Amino acid sequence: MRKIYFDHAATTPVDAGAAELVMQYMTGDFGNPSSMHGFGQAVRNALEEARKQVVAAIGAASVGEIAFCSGGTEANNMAILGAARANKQKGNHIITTAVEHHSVLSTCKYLAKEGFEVTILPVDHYGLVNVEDVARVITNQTILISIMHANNEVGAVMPIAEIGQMLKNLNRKIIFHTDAIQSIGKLPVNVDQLNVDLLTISGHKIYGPTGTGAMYLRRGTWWQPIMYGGGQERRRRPGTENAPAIIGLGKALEIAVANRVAYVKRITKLRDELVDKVLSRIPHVRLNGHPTKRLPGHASFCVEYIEGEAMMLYLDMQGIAVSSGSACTSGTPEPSHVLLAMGIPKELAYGSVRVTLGKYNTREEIDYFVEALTEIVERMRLMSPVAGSNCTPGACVSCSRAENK
Amino acid sequence: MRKIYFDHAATTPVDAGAAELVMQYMTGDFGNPSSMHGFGQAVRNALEEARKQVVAAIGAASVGEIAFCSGGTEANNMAILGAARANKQKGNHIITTAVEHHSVLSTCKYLAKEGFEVTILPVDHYGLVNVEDVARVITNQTILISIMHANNEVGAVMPIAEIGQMLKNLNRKIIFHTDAIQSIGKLPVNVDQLNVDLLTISGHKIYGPTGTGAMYLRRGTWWQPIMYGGGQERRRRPGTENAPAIIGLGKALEIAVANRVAYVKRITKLRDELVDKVLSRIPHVRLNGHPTKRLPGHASFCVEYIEGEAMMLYLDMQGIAVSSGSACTSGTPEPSHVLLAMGIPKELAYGSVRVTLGKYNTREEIDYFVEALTEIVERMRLMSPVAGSNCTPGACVSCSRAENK
Amino acid sequence: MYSEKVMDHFSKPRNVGAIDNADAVGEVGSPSCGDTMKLFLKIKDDRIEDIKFQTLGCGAAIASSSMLTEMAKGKTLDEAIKITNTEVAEALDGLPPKKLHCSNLAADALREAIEAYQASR
Amino acid sequence: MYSEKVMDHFSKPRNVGAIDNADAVGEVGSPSCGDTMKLFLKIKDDRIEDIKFQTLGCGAAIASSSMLTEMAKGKTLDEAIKITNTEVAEALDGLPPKKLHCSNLAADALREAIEAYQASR
Ligand SMILES: Cc1ncc(COP(=O)(O)O)c(C=O)c1O
Ligand SMILES: Cc1ncc(COP(=O)(O)O)c(C=O)c1O
Repeated sequence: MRKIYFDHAATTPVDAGAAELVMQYMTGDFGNPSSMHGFGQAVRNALEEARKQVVAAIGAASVGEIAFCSGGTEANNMAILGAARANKQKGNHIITTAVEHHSVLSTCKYLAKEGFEVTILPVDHYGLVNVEDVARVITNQTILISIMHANNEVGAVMPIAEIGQMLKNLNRKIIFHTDAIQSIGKLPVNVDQLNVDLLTISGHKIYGPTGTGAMYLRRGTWWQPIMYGGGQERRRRPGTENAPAIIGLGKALEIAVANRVAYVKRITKLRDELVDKVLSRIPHVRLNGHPTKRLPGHASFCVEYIEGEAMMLYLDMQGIAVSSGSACTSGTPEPSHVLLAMGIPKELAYGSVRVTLGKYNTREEIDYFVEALTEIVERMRLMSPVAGSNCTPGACVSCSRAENK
Repeated sequence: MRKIYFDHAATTPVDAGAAELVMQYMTGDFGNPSSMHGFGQAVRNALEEARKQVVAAIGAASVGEIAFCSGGTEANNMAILGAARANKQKGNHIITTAVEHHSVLSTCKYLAKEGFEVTILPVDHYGLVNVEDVARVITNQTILISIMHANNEVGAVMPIAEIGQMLKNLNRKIIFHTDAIQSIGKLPVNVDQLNVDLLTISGHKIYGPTGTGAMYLRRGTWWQPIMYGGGQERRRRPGTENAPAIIGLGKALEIAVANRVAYVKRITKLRDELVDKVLSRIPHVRLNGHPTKRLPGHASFCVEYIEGEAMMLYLDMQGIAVSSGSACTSGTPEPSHVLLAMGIPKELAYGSVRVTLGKYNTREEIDYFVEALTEIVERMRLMSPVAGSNCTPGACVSCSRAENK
Repeated sequence: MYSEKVMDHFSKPRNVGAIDNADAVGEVGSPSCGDTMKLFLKIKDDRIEDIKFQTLGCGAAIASSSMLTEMAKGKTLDEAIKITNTEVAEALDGLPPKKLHCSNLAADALREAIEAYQASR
Repeated sequence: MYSEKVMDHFSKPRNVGAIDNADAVGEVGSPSCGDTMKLFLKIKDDRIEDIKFQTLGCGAAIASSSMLTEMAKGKTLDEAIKITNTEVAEALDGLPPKKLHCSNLAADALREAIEAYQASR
């Protein structure tokens, strides 16, 4: 059967060049980078090259600002727990948004148990946070603000540079973190232009190895680690560095940034075609997120009168991989917290489908997908007790099975 | 130049079969195991196979007791921070030993800042902790005991089963953790025979990929996570699972356990030859650790009148990779905390060298090493202002540069 | 994550559709809670002669509906009303734990339909 | 982690050994703190005619000792006493930060030797 991968926001295949490096450093050129002998030092050198590649990719000032870790989730935990705990004598207020990834949102909520006050900002119906809203909720207790650069579920691109500028103008130090896990390699990401103190990335979203992440920590920012052990990563992240994978991450990042403009052009064009075709062919479908302030290659729809997981599985049976909600939340009966935060009614949110394009997708795959989706939606609506009934989404009776799920 | 790797306690090359699996799941068979489509589910299935391999390797009761994470250090942090914090209403006392890996010792010391009482037990001159010592320091506040199965620096094998049995006889619940990172694949490791509630392993010490670890958590043990995010690993460890590497870990573990007896026999014989030759050829060398209660393939020496790092580098120049102290601590001017805890004087501890054999080492390499070491030690002693002087190690004047390093 | 049986019923659901002039109709759920299910029954001599379903829901919900219709068809009302959601799940070789409670509602719909039918007589 | 210069001096240390009947001797450190260094000087007309070292220490300590002896040889005592540990490290193209303070002691030993020599005259 034909196989089409349209779920690049969930994960990407590792670039061949990067994968070869991983292989090389797992087997022939193995070694512990903390070892002082030749085996170890060769790995150390390659690892430090990767650090330089990260510095170059995000415009950091020096290699001392980069700490590698095991992924985006750990990087976000490090950034938020580490900055909050290290600065708790200065204040206890943290600001984030309702559409953050769980690795940010749950971490902030956990900090509430440690005595922090957490303000979770709403977003507009595009999924965007408002700069003035951020400014308005800042108090003299505010120590940390964490707002994602681009949203994984609806692709909304947040006004990070504007928020960073606003914070700079305040003339007092509030640590600003952005989760750039979805944006890096697709949008320009520069820590000075964005005016952030903490920035996090993940390998497996940019054709690098899973199990790799990096945290940028602006020099001079108070911060403390979340794990304890050896002195690796300048005492910021203990444990034998995952050198093979990190070296692969460096390579993947370098490739991603070097080819970004051409890549973006290609997948934006394909995405726009896909969106046009879906919206024109299939009735009762809405595009989620902002029409222009969105990630290239990213499309999220709500298809009325049907349920997203089933739609996703029917597509899968035809070899097409998309996601319903995000990979991390699928499997839970609740619809995406992002769509709900955007004000999309539950019954519509249940019918969401996310299509995220990547390097190897073709126009022909888009056509195949639109064909398949059209047929599936038709079939599902025939099966649906709601479609065509007088139950307009958004105006339904309240739920008889309530919230006990 | 000839290359000889004698530092398998620091890290091991990834087994070819395991490395191929990593490659396969990084590229062709990639996918996010949380994705419900075919790409994701194929990875999910392979990942769950790896979990079964861990269950089988350590005799766990079910897959629900295994959480994968990014390495030994994270596994130890999860075990200790997670158990301590989750049980702090029951008591605040933690017991560990002076010779634990930093990922245990620093974590316990950090917990002291969170209000826990930490007892750090001494060891005897073999590096072994005494069962009665453990029993004696238990109070009605004791909630957690963390003692390593085998020591990385001197190979000492701790009486874990005996301690476990003693705890069982107490008839009250004290959580017992063992760091089995060095022992798995070399000693029998069975959670029921050892009577432990928490057990941690790391991939890169057993010919598996770096950046992988696993925590065994006995069912019914109170515990909480140390990071927040998606619901992966049954809510024990958020973040996209490093599936390619974990699948490699499962394979490596399976191979290690299946071939353990033959492997141990081989490297024990080689190690014994090496020890005999070193001790008979080179004067003023002592073997650290217990003569029999030690890891197979593991030898640690203190060479009098010379400094270990320099010795290690001279060996490296002849293509031989060994370690002085452990990889994690080398680079700091302090001698190994393990050797010091064993009562070895500082000036002797500075001259330590660790040789850890592995799968591909040969008798011929042993001979080459002994030749090289003999020549290097002679040369270094000629350069040493202490050798031959009347300054007997252990009876030296106190240090003029004191402890300000 | 789904058994082969579930995938079989999901991909080729049996007895999909509505029955005009059905003798009994049962409905559970509501669009704002995810899964909604509607059952249509043709009843003759207290026996289910024909049965059809419409479902808005996930794979588990669709497969449960389909399986339920197969289990109920031909049964007397007294037999059919005893079918439980658990039996439907078992007939499907099990459902993922998360799906057991939220998507496995077909037996409820059937009971509702039968009770309404019996009450109306 | 070490520069090529360091590795060169470490692998082929210059002026290793003791000088019998040395005119001056300087010693720093003690075995229980890791690095110990002993310098032997042959002095003629306030000029260092010959210099040798013995060092128990890490790569940085051995390379610093070796480099120092090269820098000092032939210098007058007044010139030689001005050599600093920093200059030794610079001549080696730098040392790792951790090693700067604990292993780079050769200039101290030289100063000690010269001061003792000058004091004894
Ligand atoms: C915006 C965002 N943040 C964080 C993460 C978590 O990253 P990782 O999967 O590497 O833990 C993801 C992906 O799952 C993401 O899309
Ligand atoms: C006994 C012991 N515990 C913990 C660790 C840490 O494991 P990792 O390097 O996977 O973080 C090591 C190795 O460095 C070890 O030898």
